[in-house]
Amino acid sequence: MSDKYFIQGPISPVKISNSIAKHQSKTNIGAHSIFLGQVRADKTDDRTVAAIEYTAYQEMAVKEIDIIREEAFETFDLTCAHIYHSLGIVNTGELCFFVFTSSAHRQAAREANQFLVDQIKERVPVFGKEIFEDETHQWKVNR
Amino acid sequence: MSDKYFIQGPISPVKISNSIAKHQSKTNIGAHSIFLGQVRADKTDDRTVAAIEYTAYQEMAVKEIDIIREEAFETFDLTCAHIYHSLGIVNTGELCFFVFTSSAHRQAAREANQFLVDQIKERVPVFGKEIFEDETHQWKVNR
Amino acid sequence: MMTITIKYFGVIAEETGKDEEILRLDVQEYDLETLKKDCISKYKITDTQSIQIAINQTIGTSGVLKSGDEVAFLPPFSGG
Amino acid sequence: MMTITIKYFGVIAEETGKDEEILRLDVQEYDLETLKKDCISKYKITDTQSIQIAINQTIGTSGVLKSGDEVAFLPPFSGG
Repeated sequence: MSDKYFIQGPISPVKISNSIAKHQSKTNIGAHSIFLGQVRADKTDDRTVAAIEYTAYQEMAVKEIDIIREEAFETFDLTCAHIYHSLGIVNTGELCFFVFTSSAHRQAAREANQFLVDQIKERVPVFGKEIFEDETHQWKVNR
Repeated sequence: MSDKYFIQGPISPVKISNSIAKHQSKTNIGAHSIFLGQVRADKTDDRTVAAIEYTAYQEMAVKEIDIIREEAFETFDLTCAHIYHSLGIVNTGELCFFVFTSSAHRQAAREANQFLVDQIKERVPVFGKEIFEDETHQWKVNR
Repeated sequence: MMTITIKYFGVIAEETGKDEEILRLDVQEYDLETLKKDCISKYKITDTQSIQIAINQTIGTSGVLKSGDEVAFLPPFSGG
Repeated sequence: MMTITIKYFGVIAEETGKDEEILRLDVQEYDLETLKKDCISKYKITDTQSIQIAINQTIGTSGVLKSGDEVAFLPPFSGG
Protein backbone atom coordinates (compact mmCIF):
# COMPACT_ATOMS: atom_id res chain seq x y z
CA MET A 1 0.00 0.00 0.00
CA SER A 2 2.95 2.39 0.27
CA ASP A 3 2.69 3.18 -3.44
CA LYS A 4 -0.92 4.30 -3.37
CA TYR A 5 0.02 7.89 -4.24
CA PHE A 6 3.16 7.13 -6.25
CA ILE A 7 3.74 6.19 -9.86
CA GLN A 8 7.02 5.01 -11.40
CA GLY A 9 8.04 7.47 -14.10
CA PRO A 10 5.91 10.22 -15.67
CA ILE A 11 2.13 10.50 -15.30
CA SER A 12 0.53 9.93 -18.71
CA PRO A 13 -2.20 12.21 -20.09
CA VAL A 14 -4.26 9.03 -20.62
CA LYS A 15 -4.21 8.35 -16.87
CA ILE A 16 -5.74 11.80 -16.42
CA SER A 17 -8.54 11.27 -18.92
CA ASN A 18 -9.26 7.86 -17.40
CA SER A 19 -9.53 9.47 -13.96
CA ILE A 20 -11.90 12.11 -15.33
CA ALA A 21 -14.03 9.52 -17.13
CA LYS A 22 -14.46 7.53 -13.90
CA HIS A 23 -16.27 10.50 -12.35
CA GLN A 24 -19.00 10.73 -14.95
CA SER A 25 -21.23 8.40 -12.95
CA LYS A 26 -21.05 10.76 -9.95
CA THR A 27 -23.84 13.12 -10.86
CA ASN A 28 -23.59 15.15 -7.66
CA ILE A 29 -20.31 16.61 -8.97
CA GLY A 30 -20.53 20.00 -10.67
CA ALA A 31 -16.87 21.03 -10.79
CA HIS A 32 -13.46 19.39 -11.11
CA SER A 33 -10.20 21.16 -10.42
CA ILE A 34 -6.97 19.60 -11.69
CA PHE A 35 -3.41 20.63 -10.99
CA LEU A 36 -0.57 19.16 -13.05
CA GLY A 37 3.12 19.67 -12.36
CA GLN A 38 5.32 19.46 -15.46
CA VAL A 39 9.12 19.29 -15.45
CA ARG A 40 10.62 22.53 -16.78
CA ALA A 41 13.86 22.82 -18.78
CA ASP A 42 15.25 25.38 -16.31
CA LYS A 43 18.68 26.86 -16.90
CA THR A 44 21.34 27.27 -14.20
CA ASP A 45 24.38 29.08 -15.53
CA ASP A 46 24.90 27.30 -18.83
CA ARG A 47 23.29 24.00 -17.89
CA THR A 48 19.76 23.04 -18.89
CA VAL A 49 17.60 20.58 -16.93
CA ALA A 50 16.90 17.40 -18.93
CA ALA A 51 14.99 15.47 -16.25
CA ILE A 52 14.17 15.30 -12.57
CA GLU A 53 14.71 12.10 -10.63
CA TYR A 54 12.30 11.85 -7.73
CA THR A 55 12.81 9.84 -4.57
CA ALA A 56 10.62 9.80 -1.48
CA TYR A 57 10.54 8.56 2.08
CA GLN A 58 7.52 6.58 1.03
CA GLU A 59 6.20 5.23 4.34
CA MET A 60 6.20 8.73 5.81
CA ALA A 61 4.99 10.37 2.59
CA VAL A 62 1.94 8.12 2.40
CA LYS A 63 1.07 8.77 6.06
CA GLU A 64 1.45 12.53 5.55
CA ILE A 65 -0.62 12.62 2.34
CA ASP A 66 -3.31 10.59 4.16
CA ILE A 67 -3.40 13.27 6.86
CA ILE A 68 -3.43 16.18 4.38
CA ARG A 69 -6.22 14.50 2.43
CA GLU A 70 -8.29 14.08 5.60
CA GLU A 71 -7.72 17.74 6.45
CA ALA A 72 -8.99 18.70 2.98
CA PHE A 73 -12.17 16.64 3.43
CA GLU A 74 -12.74 18.23 6.86
CA THR A 75 -12.21 21.77 5.55
CA PHE A 76 -13.86 21.74 2.13
CA ASP A 77 -17.13 20.31 0.84
CA LEU A 78 -15.42 17.74 -1.37
CA THR A 79 -16.79 14.75 -3.26
CA CYS A 80 -13.45 13.25 -4.34
CA ALA A 81 -9.73 13.92 -4.09
CA HIS A 82 -7.03 11.99 -5.96
CA ILE A 83 -3.30 12.54 -5.69
CA TYR A 84 -0.43 11.06 -7.71
CA HIS A 85 3.28 11.88 -7.67
CA SER A 86 6.01 10.41 -9.83
CA LEU A 87 9.05 8.55 -8.57
CA GLY A 88 12.17 7.95 -10.66
CA ILE A 89 13.04 9.80 -13.84
CA VAL A 90 10.64 12.33 -15.35
CA ASN A 91 11.92 14.13 -18.44
CA THR A 92 11.27 17.79 -19.19
CA GLY A 93 7.80 18.32 -20.62
CA GLU A 94 6.48 15.25 -18.79
CA LEU A 95 4.08 15.33 -15.85
CA CYS A 96 5.23 14.55 -12.30
CA PHE A 97 2.32 15.62 -10.07
CA PHE A 98 -1.45 15.23 -10.48
CA VAL A 99 -3.97 16.54 -7.95
CA PHE A 100 -7.63 16.10 -8.83
CA THR A 101 -10.48 17.45 -6.68
CA SER A 102 -14.21 17.34 -7.31
CA SER A 103 -17.17 19.01 -5.63
CA ALA A 104 -20.73 20.14 -6.26
CA HIS A 105 -19.42 23.69 -6.72
CA ARG A 106 -16.29 25.25 -8.16
CA GLN A 107 -15.07 27.12 -5.12
CA ALA A 108 -14.65 24.03 -2.96
CA ALA A 109 -12.97 22.05 -5.75
CA ARG A 110 -10.58 24.92 -6.42
CA GLU A 111 -9.70 25.77 -2.83
CA ALA A 112 -9.22 22.14 -1.87
CA ASN A 113 -6.95 21.63 -4.85
CA GLN A 114 -4.81 24.60 -3.87
CA PHE A 115 -4.68 23.37 -0.28
CA LEU A 116 -3.59 19.87 -1.30
CA VAL A 117 -0.92 21.05 -3.75
CA ASP A 118 0.56 23.59 -1.36
CA GLN A 119 0.51 21.31 1.69
CA ILE A 120 1.96 18.35 -0.20
CA LYS A 121 4.81 20.47 -1.54
CA GLU A 122 5.51 21.73 1.96
CA ARG A 123 4.96 18.69 4.15
CA VAL A 124 5.63 15.53 2.13
CA PRO A 125 9.17 14.08 1.99
CA VAL A 126 9.75 13.94 -1.76
CA PHE A 127 13.12 14.92 -3.19
CA GLY A 128 13.85 16.06 -6.73
CA LYS A 129 17.28 15.74 -8.31
CA GLU A 130 17.59 17.98 -11.36
CA ILE A 131 19.68 16.18 -13.96
CA PHE A 132 21.22 18.49 -16.54
CA GLU A 133 21.84 17.73 -20.19
CA ASP A 134 25.57 17.37 -19.43
CA GLU A 135 24.72 14.68 -16.81
CA THR A 136 25.71 16.87 -13.85
CA HIS A 137 22.97 17.44 -11.30
CA GLN A 138 21.73 19.62 -8.46
CA TRP A 139 19.11 19.06 -5.79
CA LYS A 140 15.89 20.92 -6.38
CA VAL A 141 14.63 23.37 -3.76
CA ASN A 142 10.96 24.41 -3.74
CA ARG A 143 10.35 28.14 -3.66
CA MET B 1 -14.43 31.01 -36.67
CA SER B 2 -17.44 31.67 -34.45
CA ASP B 3 -17.14 28.14 -33.05
CA LYS B 4 -13.55 28.44 -31.87
CA TYR B 5 -14.55 28.15 -28.21
CA PHE B 6 -17.65 25.99 -28.72
CA ILE B 7 -18.16 22.25 -29.07
CA GLN B 8 -21.38 20.50 -30.05
CA GLY B 9 -22.41 18.18 -27.21
CA PRO B 10 -20.31 17.10 -24.23
CA ILE B 11 -16.54 17.59 -23.93
CA SER B 12 -14.87 14.16 -23.94
CA PRO B 13 -12.15 13.20 -21.44
CA VAL B 14 -10.04 12.22 -24.47
CA LYS B 15 -10.12 15.81 -25.73
CA ILE B 16 -8.68 16.83 -22.37
CA SER B 17 -5.82 14.33 -22.45
CA ASN B 18 -5.07 15.33 -26.06
CA SER B 19 -4.87 18.98 -25.00
CA ILE B 20 -2.53 18.07 -22.13
CA ALA B 21 -0.32 15.93 -24.39
CA LYS B 22 0.08 18.82 -26.85
CA HIS B 23 1.82 20.83 -24.12
CA GLN B 24 4.60 18.34 -23.45
CA SER B 25 6.85 20.01 -26.01
CA LYS B 26 6.56 23.34 -24.17
CA THR B 27 9.33 22.86 -21.63
CA ASN B 28 8.98 26.34 -20.13
CA ILE B 29 5.70 25.20 -18.54
CA GLY B 30 5.87 24.05 -14.92
CA ALA B 31 2.20 24.02 -13.95
CA HIS B 32 -1.16 23.40 -15.57
CA SER B 33 -4.47 24.30 -13.99
CA ILE B 34 -7.65 22.74 -15.37
CA PHE B 35 -11.25 23.52 -14.54
CA LEU B 36 -14.02 21.21 -15.69
CA GLY B 37 -17.73 21.91 -15.35
CA GLN B 38 -19.87 18.78 -15.10
CA VAL B 39 -23.68 18.67 -15.33
CA ARG B 40 -25.21 17.83 -11.94
CA ALA B 41 -28.41 15.85 -11.41
CA ASP B 42 -29.90 18.65 -9.29
CA LYS B 43 -33.34 18.22 -7.78
CA THR B 44 -36.04 20.90 -7.85
CA ASP B 45 -39.10 19.83 -5.90
CA ASP B 46 -39.55 16.26 -7.16
CA ARG B 47 -37.89 16.71 -10.53
CA THR B 48 -34.32 15.65 -11.28
CA VAL B 49 -32.16 17.24 -13.98
CA ALA B 50 -31.35 14.78 -16.79
CA ALA B 51 -29.46 17.17 -19.08
CA ILE B 52 -28.70 20.80 -19.81
CA GLU B 53 -29.23 22.20 -23.28
CA TYR B 54 -26.85 25.08 -23.94
CA THR B 55 -27.39 27.86 -26.44
CA ALA B 56 -25.25 30.97 -26.93
CA TYR B 57 -25.20 34.28 -28.71
CA GLN B 58 -22.13 33.00 -30.46
CA GLU B 59 -20.84 36.09 -32.28
CA MET B 60 -20.93 38.07 -29.05
CA ALA B 61 -19.68 35.18 -26.92
CA VAL B 62 -16.59 34.69 -29.05
CA LYS B 63 -15.79 38.43 -28.98
CA GLU B 64 -16.23 38.50 -25.20
CA ILE B 65 -14.10 35.40 -24.57
CA ASP B 66 -11.40 36.92 -26.80
CA ILE B 67 -11.41 40.01 -24.58
CA ILE B 68 -11.39 38.01 -21.31
CA ARG B 69 -8.53 35.87 -22.63
CA GLU B 70 -6.51 38.99 -23.50
CA GLU B 71 -7.16 40.39 -20.03
CA ALA B 72 -5.85 37.14 -18.54
CA PHE B 73 -2.63 37.31 -20.57
CA GLU B 74 -2.16 40.97 -19.53
CA THR B 75 -2.73 40.20 -15.85
CA PHE B 76 -1.01 36.85 -15.31
CA ASP B 77 2.29 35.41 -16.47
CA LEU B 78 0.66 32.79 -18.69
CA THR B 79 2.13 30.49 -21.31
CA CYS B 80 -1.17 29.12 -22.70
CA ALA B 81 -4.90 29.40 -22.14
CA HIS B 82 -7.54 27.21 -23.78
CA ILE B 83 -11.30 27.50 -23.34
CA TYR B 84 -14.10 25.22 -24.53
CA HIS B 85 -17.82 25.32 -23.78
CA SER B 86 -20.49 22.90 -24.93
CA LEU B 87 -23.53 23.80 -27.01
CA GLY B 88 -26.61 21.58 -27.34
CA ILE B 89 -27.46 18.70 -25.04
CA VAL B 90 -25.07 17.66 -22.25
CA ASN B 91 -26.34 14.86 -20.02
CA THR B 92 -25.75 14.70 -16.28
CA GLY B 93 -22.26 13.46 -15.49
CA GLU B 94 -20.92 14.80 -18.78
CA LEU B 95 -18.56 17.77 -19.12
CA CYS B 96 -19.76 21.13 -20.45
CA PHE B 97 -16.89 23.54 -19.70
CA PHE B 98 -13.10 23.14 -19.96
CA VAL B 99 -10.65 25.89 -19.03
CA PHE B 100 -6.96 25.02 -19.27
CA THR B 101 -4.18 27.41 -18.23
CA SER B 102 -0.42 26.84 -18.18
CA SER B 103 2.46 28.82 -16.74
CA ALA B 104 6.00 28.43 -15.46
CA HIS B 105 4.65 28.51 -11.90
CA ARG B 106 1.53 27.26 -10.20
CA GLN B 107 0.19 30.54 -8.85
CA ALA B 108 -0.19 32.20 -12.25
CA ALA B 109 -1.79 29.10 -13.79
CA ARG B 110 -4.22 28.82 -10.89
CA GLU B 111 -5.18 32.49 -10.62
CA ALA B 112 -5.59 32.88 -14.38
CA ASN B 113 -7.81 29.80 -14.45
CA GLN B 114 -10.02 31.19 -11.70
CA PHE B 115 -10.18 34.56 -13.47
CA LEU B 116 -11.20 32.98 -16.79
CA VAL B 117 -13.85 30.69 -15.28
CA ASP B 118 -15.42 33.43 -13.17
CA GLN B 119 -15.39 36.09 -15.89
CA ILE B 120 -16.75 33.73 -18.54
CA LYS B 121 -19.62 32.67 -16.29
CA GLU B 122 -20.41 36.32 -15.58
CA ARG B 123 -19.84 38.02 -18.93
CA VAL B 124 -20.41 35.51 -21.75
CA PRO B 125 -23.93 35.09 -23.21
CA VAL B 126 -24.43 31.35 -22.78
CA PHE B 127 -27.81 30.02 -21.64
CA GLY B 128 -28.50 26.68 -19.98
CA LYS B 129 -31.90 25.02 -20.09
CA GLU B 130 -32.19 22.34 -17.42
CA ILE B 131 -34.20 19.46 -18.80
CA PHE B 132 -35.76 17.21 -16.16
CA GLU B 133 -36.30 13.49 -16.35
CA ASP B 134 -40.04 14.11 -16.87
CA GLU B 135 -39.17 16.30 -19.92
CA THR B 136 -40.25 19.54 -18.25
CA HIS B 137 -37.58 22.21 -18.03
CA GLN B 138 -36.41 25.38 -16.31
CA TRP B 139 -33.82 28.00 -17.24
CA LYS B 140 -30.63 27.75 -15.25
CA VAL B 141 -29.46 30.73 -13.21
CA ASN B 142 -25.82 31.00 -12.12
CA ARG B 143 -25.30 31.68 -8.44
CA MET C 1 -36.71 52.70 -44.43
CA MET C 2 -34.88 51.11 -41.53
CA THR C 3 -33.93 47.47 -41.04
CA ILE C 4 -33.21 46.11 -37.56
CA THR C 5 -32.37 42.47 -36.81
CA ILE C 6 -33.57 41.34 -33.40
CA LYS C 7 -32.26 38.20 -31.73
CA TYR C 8 -33.86 36.49 -28.74
CA PHE C 9 -32.16 34.02 -26.41
CA GLY C 10 -32.99 31.55 -23.67
CA VAL C 11 -36.24 32.09 -21.80
CA ILE C 12 -36.93 35.22 -23.90
CA ALA C 13 -36.78 33.23 -27.16
CA GLU C 14 -39.18 30.79 -25.52
CA GLU C 15 -41.62 33.61 -24.76
CA THR C 16 -41.34 35.28 -28.17
CA GLY C 17 -41.55 31.92 -29.92
CA LYS C 18 -38.66 32.87 -32.23
CA ASP C 19 -34.88 33.21 -32.22
CA GLU C 20 -34.69 36.08 -34.64
CA GLU C 21 -36.81 38.56 -36.55
CA ILE C 22 -36.08 41.38 -38.96
CA LEU C 23 -38.00 44.62 -38.49
CA ARG C 24 -38.48 46.86 -41.50
CA LEU C 25 -39.62 50.21 -40.21
CA ASP C 26 -40.82 53.20 -42.13
CA VAL C 27 -39.66 55.67 -39.50
CA GLN C 28 -37.08 58.41 -39.29
CA GLU C 29 -35.87 57.50 -35.83
CA TYR C 30 -36.18 54.50 -33.56
CA ASP C 31 -34.42 54.36 -30.26
CA LEU C 32 -33.52 51.33 -28.18
CA GLU C 33 -35.88 52.16 -25.31
CA THR C 34 -38.87 52.28 -27.69
CA LEU C 35 -37.84 49.01 -29.32
CA LYS C 36 -37.46 47.37 -25.92
CA LYS C 37 -40.87 48.60 -24.73
CA ASP C 38 -42.53 47.50 -27.97
CA CYS C 39 -41.06 43.99 -27.80
CA ILE C 40 -41.84 43.48 -24.13
CA SER C 41 -45.48 44.43 -24.62
CA LYS C 42 -45.87 42.59 -27.96
CA TYR C 43 -44.51 39.30 -26.60
CA LYS C 44 -45.57 39.72 -22.96
CA ILE C 45 -41.99 39.13 -21.77
CA THR C 46 -42.23 38.47 -18.05
CA ASP C 47 -38.82 38.98 -16.45
CA THR C 48 -38.17 42.52 -17.67
CA GLN C 49 -35.83 43.35 -14.78
CA SER C 50 -33.03 40.98 -15.73
CA ILE C 51 -32.98 41.59 -19.51
CA GLN C 52 -29.74 42.89 -20.94
CA ILE C 53 -29.71 44.30 -24.44
CA ALA C 54 -26.75 44.21 -26.79
CA ILE C 55 -26.46 46.37 -29.90
CA ASN C 56 -24.10 44.85 -32.44
CA GLN C 57 -22.78 42.40 -29.83
CA THR C 58 -22.05 45.07 -27.24
CA ILE C 59 -24.00 45.50 -24.02
CA GLY C 60 -24.61 48.87 -22.46
CA THR C 61 -24.81 51.05 -25.56
CA SER C 62 -28.02 53.02 -25.87
CA GLY C 63 -29.70 55.72 -27.85
CA VAL C 64 -30.75 55.90 -31.47
CA LEU C 65 -30.67 52.77 -33.64
CA LYS C 66 -29.44 52.88 -37.22
CA SER C 67 -30.44 50.70 -40.13
CA GLY C 68 -28.57 47.40 -40.14
CA ASP C 69 -28.15 47.23 -36.38
CA GLU C 70 -28.40 43.87 -34.64
CA VAL C 71 -30.21 44.04 -31.32
CA ALA C 72 -30.13 41.07 -28.93
CA PHE C 73 -32.41 40.44 -25.96
CA LEU C 74 -30.42 38.49 -23.38
CA PRO C 75 -31.72 36.82 -20.21
CA PRO C 76 -29.28 36.14 -17.31
CA PHE C 77 -26.19 34.24 -18.45
CA SER C 78 -25.82 30.70 -17.18
CA GLY C 79 -22.79 29.19 -18.87
CA GLY C 80 -20.20 27.02 -17.18
CA MET D 1 21.82 -3.91 22.96
CA MET D 2 19.99 -1.32 20.87
CA THR D 3 19.11 -1.43 17.19
CA ILE D 4 18.38 1.81 15.27
CA THR D 5 17.62 1.97 11.55
CA ILE D 6 18.81 5.17 9.92
CA LYS D 7 17.54 6.30 6.53
CA TYR D 8 19.13 9.02 4.42
CA PHE D 9 17.46 10.91 1.59
CA GLY D 10 18.30 13.25 -1.27
CA VAL D 11 21.51 15.24 -0.97
CA ILE D 12 22.15 13.67 2.45
CA ALA D 13 22.11 10.14 1.00
CA GLU D 14 24.52 11.41 -1.62
CA GLU D 15 26.88 12.65 1.10
CA THR D 16 26.62 9.54 3.28
CA GLY D 17 26.92 7.28 0.24
CA LYS D 18 24.05 5.11 1.48
CA ASP D 19 20.26 5.11 1.75
CA GLU D 20 20.05 3.14 4.95
CA GLU D 21 22.14 1.67 7.74
CA ILE D 22 21.39 -0.27 10.88
CA LEU D 23 23.21 0.73 14.05
CA ARG D 24 23.69 -1.91 16.72
CA LEU D 25 24.73 -0.08 19.86
CA ASP D 26 25.90 -1.51 23.14
CA VAL D 27 24.63 1.44 25.15
CA GLN D 28 22.00 2.05 27.78
CA GLU D 29 20.77 5.33 26.32
CA TYR D 30 21.12 7.08 23.02
CA ASP D 31 19.32 10.32 22.33
CA LEU D 32 18.48 11.88 18.99
CA GLU D 33 20.78 14.88 19.43
CA THR D 34 23.79 12.60 19.97
CA LEU D 35 22.86 10.46 16.96
CA LYS D 36 22.48 13.56 14.80
CA LYS D 37 25.84 14.99 15.90
CA ASP D 38 27.56 11.63 15.36
CA CYS D 39 26.17 11.22 11.84
CA ILE D 40 26.90 14.79 10.77
CA SER D 41 30.52 14.51 11.84
CA LYS D 42 31.02 10.95 10.56
CA TYR D 43 29.68 11.75 7.05
CA LYS D 44 30.68 15.42 6.92
CA ILE D 45 27.09 16.43 6.10
CA THR D 46 27.30 20.02 4.86
CA ASP D 47 23.87 21.64 5.06
CA THR D 48 23.15 20.96 8.74
CA GLN D 49 20.75 23.91 9.07
CA SER D 50 18.04 22.55 6.84
CA ILE D 51 18.01 18.91 8.02
CA GLN D 52 14.76 17.66 9.46
CA ILE D 53 14.77 14.42 11.40
CA ALA D 54 11.83 12.05 11.63
CA ILE D 55 11.55 9.31 14.23
CA ASN D 56 9.26 6.51 13.10
CA GLN D 57 7.97 8.68 10.25
CA THR D 58 7.14 11.64 12.46
CA ILE D 59 9.02 14.93 12.42
CA GLY D 60 9.54 17.00 15.54
CA THR D 61 9.72 14.29 18.16
CA SER D 62 12.90 14.32 20.20
CA GLY D 63 14.55 12.78 23.20
CA VAL D 64 15.66 9.27 23.98
CA LEU D 65 15.66 6.66 21.22
CA LYS D 66 14.47 3.13 21.85
CA SER D 67 15.55 -0.06 20.18
CA GLY D 68 13.76 -0.63 16.88
CA ASP D 69 13.30 3.07 16.12
CA GLU D 70 13.59 4.24 12.53
CA VAL D 71 15.38 7.59 12.22
CA ALA D 72 15.33 9.49 8.92
CA PHE D 73 17.57 12.37 7.86
CA LEU D 74 15.58 14.57 5.50
CA PRO D 75 16.87 17.46 3.38
CA PRO D 76 14.40 20.16 2.21
CA PHE D 77 11.36 18.70 0.45
CA SER D 78 11.04 19.40 -3.25
CA GLY D 79 8.10 17.41 -4.53
CA GLY D 80 5.52 18.68 -6.97
